[in-house]
Amino acid sequence: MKTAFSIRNVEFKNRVLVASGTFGYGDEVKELVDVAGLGGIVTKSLSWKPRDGNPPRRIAETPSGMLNSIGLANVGVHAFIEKKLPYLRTLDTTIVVNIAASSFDEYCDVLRLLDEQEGIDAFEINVSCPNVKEGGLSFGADCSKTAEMTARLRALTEKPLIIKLTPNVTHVSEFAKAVEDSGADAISLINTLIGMAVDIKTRKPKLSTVTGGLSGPAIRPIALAKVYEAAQVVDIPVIGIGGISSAEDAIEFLLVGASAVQVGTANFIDPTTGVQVAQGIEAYCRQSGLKDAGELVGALDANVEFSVLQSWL
Amino acid sequence: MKTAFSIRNVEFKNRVLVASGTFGYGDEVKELVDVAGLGGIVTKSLSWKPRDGNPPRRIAETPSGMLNSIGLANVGVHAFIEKKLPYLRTLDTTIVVNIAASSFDEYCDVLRLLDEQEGIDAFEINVSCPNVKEGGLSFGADCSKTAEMTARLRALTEKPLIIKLTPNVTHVSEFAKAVEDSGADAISLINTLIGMAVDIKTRKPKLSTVTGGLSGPAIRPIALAKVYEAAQVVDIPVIGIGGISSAEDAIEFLLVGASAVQVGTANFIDPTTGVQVAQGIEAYCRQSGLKDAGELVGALDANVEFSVLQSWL
Amino acid sequence: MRLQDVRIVSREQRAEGLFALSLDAREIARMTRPGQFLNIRIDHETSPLLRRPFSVSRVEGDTLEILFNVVGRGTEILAGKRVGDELNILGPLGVPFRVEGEYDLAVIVAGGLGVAPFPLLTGALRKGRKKVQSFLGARTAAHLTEKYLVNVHVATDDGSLGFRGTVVQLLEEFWNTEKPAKAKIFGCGPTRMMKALSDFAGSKDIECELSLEGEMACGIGICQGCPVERASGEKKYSLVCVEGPTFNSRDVILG
Amino acid sequence: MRLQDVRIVSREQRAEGLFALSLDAREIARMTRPGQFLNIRIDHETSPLLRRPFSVSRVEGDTLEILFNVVGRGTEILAGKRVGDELNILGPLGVPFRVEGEYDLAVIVAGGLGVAPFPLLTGALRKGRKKVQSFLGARTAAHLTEKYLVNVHVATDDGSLGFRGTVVQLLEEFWNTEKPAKAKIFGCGPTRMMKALSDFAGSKDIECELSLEGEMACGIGICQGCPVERASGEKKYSLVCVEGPTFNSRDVILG
Ligand SMILES: Cc1cc2nc3c(=O)[nH]c(=O)nc-3n(C[C@H](O)[C@H](O)[C@H](O)COP(=O)(O)OP(=O)(O)OC[C@H]3O[C@@H](n4cnc5c(N)ncnc54)[C@H](O)[C@@H]3O)c2cc1C
Ligand SMILES: Cc1cc2nc3c(=O)[nH]c(=O)nc-3n(C[C@H](O)[C@H](O)[C@H](O)COP(=O)(O)OP(=O)(O)OC[C@H]3O[C@@H](n4cnc5c(N)ncnc54)[C@H](O)[C@@H]3O)c2cc1C
Ligand SMILES: Cc1cc2nc3c(=O)[nH]c(=O)nc-3n(C[C@H](O)[C@H](O)[C@H](O)COP(=O)(O)O)c2cc1C
Ligand SMILES: Cc1cc2nc3c(=O)[nH]c(=O)nc-3n(C[C@H](O)[C@H](O)[C@H](O)COP(=O)(O)O)c2cc1C
Ligand code: FES
Ligand code: FES
Repeated sequence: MKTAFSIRNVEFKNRVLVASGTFGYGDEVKELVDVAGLGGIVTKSLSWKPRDGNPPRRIAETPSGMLNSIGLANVGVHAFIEKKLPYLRTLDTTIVVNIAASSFDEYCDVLRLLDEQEGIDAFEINVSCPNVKEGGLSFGADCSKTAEMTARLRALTEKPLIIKLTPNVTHVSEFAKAVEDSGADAISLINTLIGMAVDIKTRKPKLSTVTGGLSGPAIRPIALAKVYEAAQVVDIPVIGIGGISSAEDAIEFLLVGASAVQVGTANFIDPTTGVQVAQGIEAYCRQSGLKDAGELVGALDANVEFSVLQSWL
Repeated sequence: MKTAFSIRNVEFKNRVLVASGTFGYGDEVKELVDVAGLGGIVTKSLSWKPRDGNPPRRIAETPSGMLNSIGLANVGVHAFIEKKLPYLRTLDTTIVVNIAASSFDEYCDVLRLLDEQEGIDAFEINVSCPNVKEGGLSFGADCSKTAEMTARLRALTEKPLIIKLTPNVTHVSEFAKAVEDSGADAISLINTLIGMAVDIKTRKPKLSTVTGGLSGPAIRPIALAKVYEAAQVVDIPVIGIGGISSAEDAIEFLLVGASAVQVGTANFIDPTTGVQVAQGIEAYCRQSGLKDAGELVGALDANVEFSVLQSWL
Repeated sequence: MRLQDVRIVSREQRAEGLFALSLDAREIARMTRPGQFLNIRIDHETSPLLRRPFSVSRVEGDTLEILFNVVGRGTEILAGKRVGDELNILGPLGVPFRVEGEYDLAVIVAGGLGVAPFPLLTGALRKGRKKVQSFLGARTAAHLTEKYLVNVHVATDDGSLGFRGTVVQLLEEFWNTEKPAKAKIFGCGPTRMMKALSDFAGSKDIECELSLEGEMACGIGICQGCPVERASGEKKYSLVCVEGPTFNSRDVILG
Repeated sequence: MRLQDVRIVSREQRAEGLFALSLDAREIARMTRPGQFLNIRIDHETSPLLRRPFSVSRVEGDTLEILFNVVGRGTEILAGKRVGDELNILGPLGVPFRVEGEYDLAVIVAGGLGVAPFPLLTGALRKGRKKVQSFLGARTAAHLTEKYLVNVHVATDDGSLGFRGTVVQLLEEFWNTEKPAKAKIFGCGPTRMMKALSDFAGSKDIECELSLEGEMACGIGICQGCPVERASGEKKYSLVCVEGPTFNSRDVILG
């Protein structure tokens, strides 16, 4: 049974990765998880300089979900290369480094520096973080800027370039198409949805940043619809993310057109979730008599006319 | 302790209404609920002709939420006036009739006919249903169309006009401002979020329409952020909707700037939820020594600079 | 129709993955008629969010009994409840079976958990002086419960008990040999079986009432979530929760 | 660090809304040091979604004991668990208290549920031949448990038992009368109290270790969700779950 798949020239041993910001840099969980069972690890977003992140409180639980406002706390690209990459190199899985910056130039500088390093297989670009130059509005909500950045980064690397899209836009398919046309090798979605929670005792927002990013099982139906919408319009691989905590969840994403998935928040409840999901998909394929998990990709039995445009109330 | 509030010239006895499509036309639950405890009832969306609605399967449960694809099944405006309105007139609460049509003209025709009727206190306009003329894309995702429709409907009635906004857009605040400028007396949000679920046994979408509308506690953090965003930019009352099932939930919405709330999905679990929420808000106000529940509206203790534009990952 | 917290007074496993719970629910017990159901809140978490509908299987004085299969998370949690635990229930809901009528023989046909409503119906039929014959279908003998039923004929998919095949095939054999007159069929079970039963009744022009299952959110007609296609009339759909769950097989089109 | 399903072997209510659960958790029990915690999966629903962190209160052979207060939904569900139920736990987590050191007297200061980690610490201190004095603060006598602690001095907000006032005020009195030398403070409790304690220790230049609480998602350093501000160094925050929960009071700034 074939579980592997490729993006550009890089092979992933199976279709389950762990999502950026939910698995650290891999070393934190070495006692608990055999990462050889993962298709890949996506690192926490890296910026040029280290980032302290936002003040507490950074997380709040919500019904079947959680809000976070980490503020892209990360060690910075130099410390990453020095302290984290050596360990990641030793791991028997594909390493995807996620980049998040606050200006075009910073994105380019970080990618250029990382592209020279040994042991990085692919890049994922987090476009849903604030563009300081643009007054804090994220690139991710501006289609032409996202496309422009994709083109600039494309020119800088031969490695697979995955653009991670924000769901906080009206038509994610426009963004998907735009980054495909600008040379991205794959897209991944969804990043977190803007959300908020209030402590009615103190009348203060629970998060220090007022709003935060919603993740977890609660958002899975939204993520699935966004992935389905994006997969309709692009030919490059789509990586589905959002509330996945079981093989069944992951298979839903494959069926609507995702070539692979990432497991995020579920790692906080059980860091071995990704490995279990990969095993579960394999078992499902065997039971269904498939030769290649790829046969599931886009195998949804639905008539598409009768789709996203439909009224649902 | 004052619980009442007004929109335009109409008073609601408290700040808790039941949401469109989640309380029928009021008669279905008469054995269970004393609606005199509600600030108001919003009817199921009405169209000119009766609508059969979508084929089964119309609902699917998701983590802390549900997807629906009812297809605006409704008796049509004429049967409503004949069979449903007489009962609604007898109720000791404010009656808001919700309208959903598939063209500008149909919206106007339905409102014109209803405006002549006895016993209707206000209108809520559901703009998130497909505009057949525009190829099924909902008005709700087009800011100028939403504004144009608001202006046309405004010209037809002296009654409070509430525009119900869809959350499936990048910046809901643009829509809020636009409808305020076009003469709306209030806005309500959020309607359901586009979502999807797949049955991996049959490989078919769970809903007959592929995608549907997500509601329930799962979406509350998203709804709260959207209401907060909208309330920052308009002076007209904002009615908060989304995953409310307790007084605590409702108070979060009031604190971020909602003048009132609507309870939706929670009615399916317990149709008395709205009444309980209203009582709970009153109790909270008494404990906090407030003279008027209105003191809670927008009383969030947050520094707004540090807000929606912030990075949250 | 009442909404109330009730206590579990007994719990029993009747067959493989099949449990019976008795609930002390005075008012609701008094109001319940055969074929009606309860919408049960599994617990107070937001997940599982919605109530779960279950037919009332028996009424004994103030207690109601439900009979259910573990098919997913909700029924799994329900099966884990213990005597003394409380449940919030809404009921009785839906249109009961029509027991009165010009027939002498009531033929009960149940597939799998479709057996649930029939103990209560059997009692009512016998009060109504009807003869009763019961046909039960199940995957294997282990999945079967005949408790509180009379004149039971069994069909199992694997032949581990009684007739090997579907319960509708067994019913046809019975009909061809016994040629019953003035009979009425009461059926409940998986949709595929309901369809076969309805076709059989139609071909033989036998009066037939079906109790339908399907996803529900509210159970009381306010969500429009439970349509079944109608055979006639200007309305295209009926709502299973308030216009059913019992329907004359002639009035509905099963997908 | 292990992730395992363990069985509840005993359950006891120790005070108002305060419960103790013992878990049969061989490997984890062996590895646990005073001040470390477990991250416990309350149940297998998606809501409550996240694990809940609890200090290990005692270790008896293969069993671990946790002591907790019902403050919300998760602890409410946990309090409803029964002997024989299983829990999935992750642990031991965090940096233990530093028991070794140049002090003779260990002064334990606990506010409310801050008492949880100290039975285990007390045992270790006495093995280490340290004298121990324990100061407990609670809202009322009903909220208090002294079990497994030694030389206990009590303060209650309402004066229903012992000193009327905060436990830190009581500690100051003790210090002014006893003037202990070569002492080290171990504190755990609400943030406000930790701040007062840290100020007291600073003013008297007493070595002081605090065990901090705060929301956590993962408990193992992968979510960055549990920052506490550092007093010095180029890094602005430390992570409570992996760099704590025990900190030298000089190293952190409490909000
Ligand atoms: C009027 C009515 C009466 C019913 N009476 C009984 C009864 O007496 N005993 C009994 O065991 N069951 C009965 N059912 C079915 C029962 O409601 C479902 O088995 C239950 O809701 C499943 O919940 P779950 O969380 O365990 O499964 P879920 O996790 O919700 O679903 C698991 C599987 O069960 C299927 N399922 C879910 N809901 C239903 C449903 N309403 N009907 C059929 N399949 C469903 C799902 O499609 C899925 O394949 C009745 C249903 C209705 C509508
Ligand atoms: C390292 C560590 C060790 C802990 N040890 C213990 C212990 O031994 N005994 C014990 O009773 N509690 C302990 N706590 C606190 C315990 O984790 C919380 O009380 C628990 O998570 C609350 O869960 P809940 O679902 O009942 O409350 P929630 O519904 O999650 O919250 C209810 C209230 O409790 C507050 N709260 C939630 N989580 C925490 C938290 N982590 N710390 C403080 N307040 C919180 C919330 O702000 C809210 O006001 C510890 C916390 C940490 C971080
Ligand atoms: C605590 C936390 C931190 C995250 N940090 C990042 C990050 O640094 N970069 C990024 O691209 N996405 C980040 N994400 C988003 C996740 O990678 C993922 O896209 C999102 O959480 C949805 O998936 P999930 O529901 O499985 O968690 C973070 C999510 C969480 C919950
Ligand atoms: C089954 C169902 C039917 C609905 N029908 C309508 C409708 O006819 N018109 C409308 O404006 N909103 C409709 N809604 C949306 C609700 O009014 C509400 O905006 C949304 O569900 C979010 O609130 P909630 O999370 O409290 O349910 C419907 C929602 C549900 C779940
Ligand atoms: S289940 Fe809601 S209308 Fe039938
Ligand atoms: S709780 Fe996740 S890093 Fe500390």
